[in-house]
Amino acid sequence: MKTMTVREALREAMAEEMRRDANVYLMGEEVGEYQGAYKISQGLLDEFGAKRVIDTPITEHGFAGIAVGSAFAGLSPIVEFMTFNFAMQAIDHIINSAAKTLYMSGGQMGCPIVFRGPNGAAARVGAQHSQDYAAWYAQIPGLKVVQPYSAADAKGLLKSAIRDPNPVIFLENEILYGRSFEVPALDDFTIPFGKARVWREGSDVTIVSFGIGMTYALEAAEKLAAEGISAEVVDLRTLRPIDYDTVIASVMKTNRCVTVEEGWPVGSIGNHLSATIMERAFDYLDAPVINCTGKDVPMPYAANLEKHALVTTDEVVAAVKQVTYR
Amino acid sequence: MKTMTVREALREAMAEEMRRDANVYLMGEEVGEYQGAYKISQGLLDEFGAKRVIDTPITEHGFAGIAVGSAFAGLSPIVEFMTFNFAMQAIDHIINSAAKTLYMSGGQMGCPIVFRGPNGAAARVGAQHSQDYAAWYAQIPGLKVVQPYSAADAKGLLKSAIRDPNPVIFLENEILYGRSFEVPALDDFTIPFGKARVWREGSDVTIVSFGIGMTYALEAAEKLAAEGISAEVVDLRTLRPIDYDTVIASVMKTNRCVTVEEGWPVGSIGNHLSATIMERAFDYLDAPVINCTGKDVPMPYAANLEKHALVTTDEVVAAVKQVTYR
Amino acid sequence: MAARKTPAKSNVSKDELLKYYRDMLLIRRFEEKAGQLYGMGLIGGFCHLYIGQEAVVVGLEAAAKDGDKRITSYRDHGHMLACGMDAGGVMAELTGRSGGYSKGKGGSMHMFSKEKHFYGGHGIVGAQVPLGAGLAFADKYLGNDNVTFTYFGDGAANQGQVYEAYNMAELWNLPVVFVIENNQYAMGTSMKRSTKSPSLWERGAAYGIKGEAVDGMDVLAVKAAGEKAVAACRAGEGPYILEMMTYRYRGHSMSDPAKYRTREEVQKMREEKDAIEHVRELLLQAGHADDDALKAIDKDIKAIVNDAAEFSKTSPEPDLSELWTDIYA
Amino acid sequence: MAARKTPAKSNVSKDELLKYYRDMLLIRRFEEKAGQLYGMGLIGGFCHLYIGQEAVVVGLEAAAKDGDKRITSYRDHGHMLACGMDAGGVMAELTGRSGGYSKGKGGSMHMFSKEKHFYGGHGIVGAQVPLGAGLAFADKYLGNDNVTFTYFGDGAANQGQVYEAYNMAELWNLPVVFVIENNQYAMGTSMKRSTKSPSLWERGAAYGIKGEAVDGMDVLAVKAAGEKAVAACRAGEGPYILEMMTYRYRGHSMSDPAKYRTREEVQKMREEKDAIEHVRELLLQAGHADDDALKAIDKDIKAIVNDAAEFSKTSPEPDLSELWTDIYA
Ligand SMILES: Cc1ncc(C[n+]2csc(CCOP(=O)(O)OP(=O)(O)O)c2C)c(N)n1
Ligand SMILES: Cc1ncc(C[n+]2csc(CCOP(=O)(O)OP(=O)(O)O)c2C)c(N)n1
Ligand SMILES: [Mg+2]
Ligand SMILES: [Mg+2]
Repeated sequence: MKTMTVREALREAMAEEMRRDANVYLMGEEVGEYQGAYKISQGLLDEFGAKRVIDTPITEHGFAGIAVGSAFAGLSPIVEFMTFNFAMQAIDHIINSAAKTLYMSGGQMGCPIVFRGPNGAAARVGAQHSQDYAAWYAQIPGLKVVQPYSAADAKGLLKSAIRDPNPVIFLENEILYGRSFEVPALDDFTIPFGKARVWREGSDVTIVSFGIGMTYALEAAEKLAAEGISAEVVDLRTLRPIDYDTVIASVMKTNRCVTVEEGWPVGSIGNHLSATIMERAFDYLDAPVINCTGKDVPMPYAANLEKHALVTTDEVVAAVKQVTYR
Repeated sequence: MKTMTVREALREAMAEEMRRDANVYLMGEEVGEYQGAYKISQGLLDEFGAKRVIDTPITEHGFAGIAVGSAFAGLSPIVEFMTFNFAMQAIDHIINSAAKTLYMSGGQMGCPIVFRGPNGAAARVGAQHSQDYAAWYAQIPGLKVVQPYSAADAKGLLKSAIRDPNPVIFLENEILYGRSFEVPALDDFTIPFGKARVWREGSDVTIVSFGIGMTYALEAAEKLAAEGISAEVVDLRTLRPIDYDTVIASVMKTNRCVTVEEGWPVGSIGNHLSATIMERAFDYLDAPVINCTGKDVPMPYAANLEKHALVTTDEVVAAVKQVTYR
Repeated sequence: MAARKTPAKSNVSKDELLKYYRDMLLIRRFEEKAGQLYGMGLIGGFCHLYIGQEAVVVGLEAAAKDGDKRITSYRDHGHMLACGMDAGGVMAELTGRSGGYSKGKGGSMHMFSKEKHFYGGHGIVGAQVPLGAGLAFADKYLGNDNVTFTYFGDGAANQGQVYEAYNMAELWNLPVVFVIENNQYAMGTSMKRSTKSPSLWERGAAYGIKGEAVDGMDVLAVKAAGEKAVAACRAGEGPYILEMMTYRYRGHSMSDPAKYRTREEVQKMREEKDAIEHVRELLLQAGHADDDALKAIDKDIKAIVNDAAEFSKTSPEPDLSELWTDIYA
Repeated sequence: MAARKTPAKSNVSKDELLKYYRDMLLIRRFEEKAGQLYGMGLIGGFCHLYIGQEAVVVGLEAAAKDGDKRITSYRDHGHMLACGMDAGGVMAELTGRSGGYSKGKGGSMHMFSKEKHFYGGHGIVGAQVPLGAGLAFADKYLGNDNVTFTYFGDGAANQGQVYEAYNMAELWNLPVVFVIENNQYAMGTSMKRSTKSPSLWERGAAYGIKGEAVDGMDVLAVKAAGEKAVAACRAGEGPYILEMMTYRYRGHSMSDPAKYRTREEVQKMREEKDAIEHVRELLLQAGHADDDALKAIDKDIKAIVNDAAEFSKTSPEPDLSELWTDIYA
């Protein structure tokens, strides 16, 4: 094990995969000479040269399309969006060109590509720069969707994403970039998609989250433990595929569930988990599943409002108390 | 009452509102001289002239942005997307410019605009032309989202949408355009947002749907009635706001619920209803809510596959039998 | 459209001319048959016929070498036949059968052939333009000398992503020939109602891209322009823009009554500019073929098309299990 | 950048020159103060300073009349001050307080004033270009003679939606002046690394739009060009493109160390081209003002900026209930 930040983990994952396969390249705004707007690609231009670390003009729609085309032709692009807000410019290529073509071609035309970048709120960047796209992308058959929390998962999942023969949406988070975690010091450390991770075992309630939502989930579990409530905390890690079995098994054990995410409430991942848990474990539920989400508002700039617009640890604690009838 | 098709109802709604308010105009591809790709705007160019019925080049991103800008400046545009699939080109303006600006401006800069056009599957048009965006748009605070089923609702809701001071996503359906319904023969017939309509009262189960999903819901209710199962059928009509109260009241009466939509399963409207019903009426539920949705696949072209990719009446019937334990 | 100029020194051989004739005729007869099958209800959804524009793809294929790639819009049947894809496989895709190029899952607008380097078949107007630049990006990255032909319409030419792609294609010198098939209409919108640009290829000049307008109804002119463009690309001087002045005889898709233009306009085109008729005349004038020889070709083509139609009717529908395959590789 | 040419016949009055000086100085001092408040942690998130580019907005505002509209990107403080918005209201928005133009809900990038016809403040690169064309569309629809100034950067100029907007603006003759603020960098990407186009305004020519490049460090040149563009638009001959050759002295945003250019490059600009210094010299040379008069102006401006800063610190945070307002009208 070694300690590293999520930022370093992502960089290592890209560097290792680029060393491994000459057809892997990185493309995006400021990924090269600037070393990445958030410094995720620091050093990559030096190591791999301008052929494989490619600075683009500010034309997301165009370069996403170019990258998808190159993937049809056999390359394995990693496309960095400076943030996923700007991927809306390119979303037609992500959905209609990347996700659907394998199916439309009867299996002929694969699209091995990774779209990655920070997703969701950073700090104080306002409504246009703070949207969380997890639930949107998780809806799309043909895409795989990853949203890691820890550095180890960031590394292992990004390496898997780059090797995956399908289009993968890899949702990072700016606030997490600087957080440090233990990462296995293995030569080739990958994590398969569709396997949730149980961060904390517990018996009274299951808290399911992913990405930065895990911060609230783990904090809440800690607080609850102090009050004698034992929470099991499950990190989905990938949102397509979702590891339903781990979630259901945990809920069958605890009989209660709270979901946590920063995104908006309607059509959320939490909604999907609620519906799935109800269908598959109805008789095990001692209380309704509660979805803790970001508020149903555009992200405000003011510091005090922003704090409340996001989901809070207190809300998670309150939800757990509600479902455990305390 | 008079009988008219959904197509005629939509056209009447636009014509009436354009007569009423000189600042209402219609913009889109082929809306003028061609009379609309699906003939929704038939006759409007003749009546209102080229100043108010505006043919655009095939540049959705650009003309959506222009329309939003004109709405900031006080006009009330109706933007027709030939289908909502092409609105993905323009989705940044729909979300970041239209939906968020009122909030970002502290209430100063309203955006009275309607984005309308066919949504979801038509017949045999393949994966890129068949996506259902209902759940995506319903997620966005700042938007209102309408998806009518009947001609009366199409007319009354479109008139309300045009008058609404907010951006409204108005989701039509190509298959429904030609269907006939009774429409009130009133001078000024509007329907408020956020009011579901109960199409059929029943006592054994609540079937909640909207838009073309209502076709399956009503057909299923008919079949179920023949088997002695009494289904209450609720048409949401608007997806933002959603009339939770009507749904919850019905479920509290029937104690069972099935949702029906053509869109994809993950992050669906059905998922949201399941989660909400569970939170608000947990103790009333005698069975888990089941979501009947389109399959989790891109839309295939082949006739036999397409039929199965969509939700089917049989699936709704089966789901009802499951929740009623028959 | 200006009157046709036969190239100054037409050094085209008999065999070549005969091949162009055959290839164009195959497209035309295939499309006529597709129209019939559509009328019979065997083809559903959208179906966009290429009739009238045959010289564009046939001329450009004559400038291509093995390994070159092509990508286009939904109006793609001609492109597929011209690059050697099997007529039966294409027609069976139109009817949604398992023998189709996409096993029936793509339909008229969405077919692909890795073998023939045909990359679709795309339904979103303009989307194939960056995709095509991306195919060329891959070839440059891999260090070969392949060229990608990226076809799009006059309507598509207004889409912003086209200019994003132009800018990057020139910035990175991608070996891509952007082929604007200017058939003068985008659905019901004539070019002059969609822009004040006098020409479309010239828009590329502001990005530094060379280009030219070409008589797209003259297969020899198309081939000559194609050779020039391809040579530039192979020499590392890509991209290149060719604006093919052409015309579609039929409606935009099967449901289009085409009221936005006169019958006379169409008739005049057919009579004065028809690409197949042109080559037919060249063949006859040069004594390369007589009426009998041409009739024999017609018969051949008819047989191919009939076989394709037959295959497209008898090939079974995809198995229901196909609903769930090919979502992930 | 070429050496500054003072306009051949400078018929600019003393009062005008003094106004430009004041207005530009206000922007510069305001931005310096914003930088300080950011350093003190009073401003969060992104904050993009306009220092260096002051002549662009001040010169163009001199060409505007009441009722004209303006819209720009996130680098918007200068535009707001130049069109007469209150410095305190702007600064309080930067600090996220209830006295800000958006009640603290928008922040540095998102401010608006209906009263001053300022339409934002947009965070998505390029988005304001069609929006600005839409503002002009409304004026044309309503039949008045207002003009919209639509500002965007050299980086934004590559976005496809710009060309979609150009095409429609020309097709419909919209009264919009597209102002490209070419400060030579888009974040860390110099223009020559993002395109092979030698100039940006010329891209509009292919769509039929008139335009020109302007010395954006010379407020008089800017004003003159603005008057020409505005006159064309008011005469129904819009749109018009002005490419302002300018320079930002600071980093892209507060977090940018700007390693992509040399200190010398910045220093040279400041010394040879500074827009405020230029007007200062003109004032002194013409005897319109002496050092004392200019110092008095400096003092005035400092007071305004200090008051704004004070207001931005004392104005209360928005009430928590504001979280839930302004989602719908
Ligand atoms: C983004 C998008 N907008 C609209 C459409 C609907 N549409 C399909 S084809 C077409 C016209 C395209 O015309 P052109 O590019 O000239 O090609 P042609 O059909 O003439 O070959 C339109 C508007 C679409 N498929 N995609
Ligand atoms: C669509 C989009 N892509 C990327 C960004 C991130 N970004 C913000 S400003 C900027 C550079 C813009 O440069 P330019 O247009 O030259 O304007 P300047 O900052 O120089 O005023 C970038 C890449 C964004 N906000 N929106
Ligand atoms: Mg065309
Ligand atoms: Mg710039």
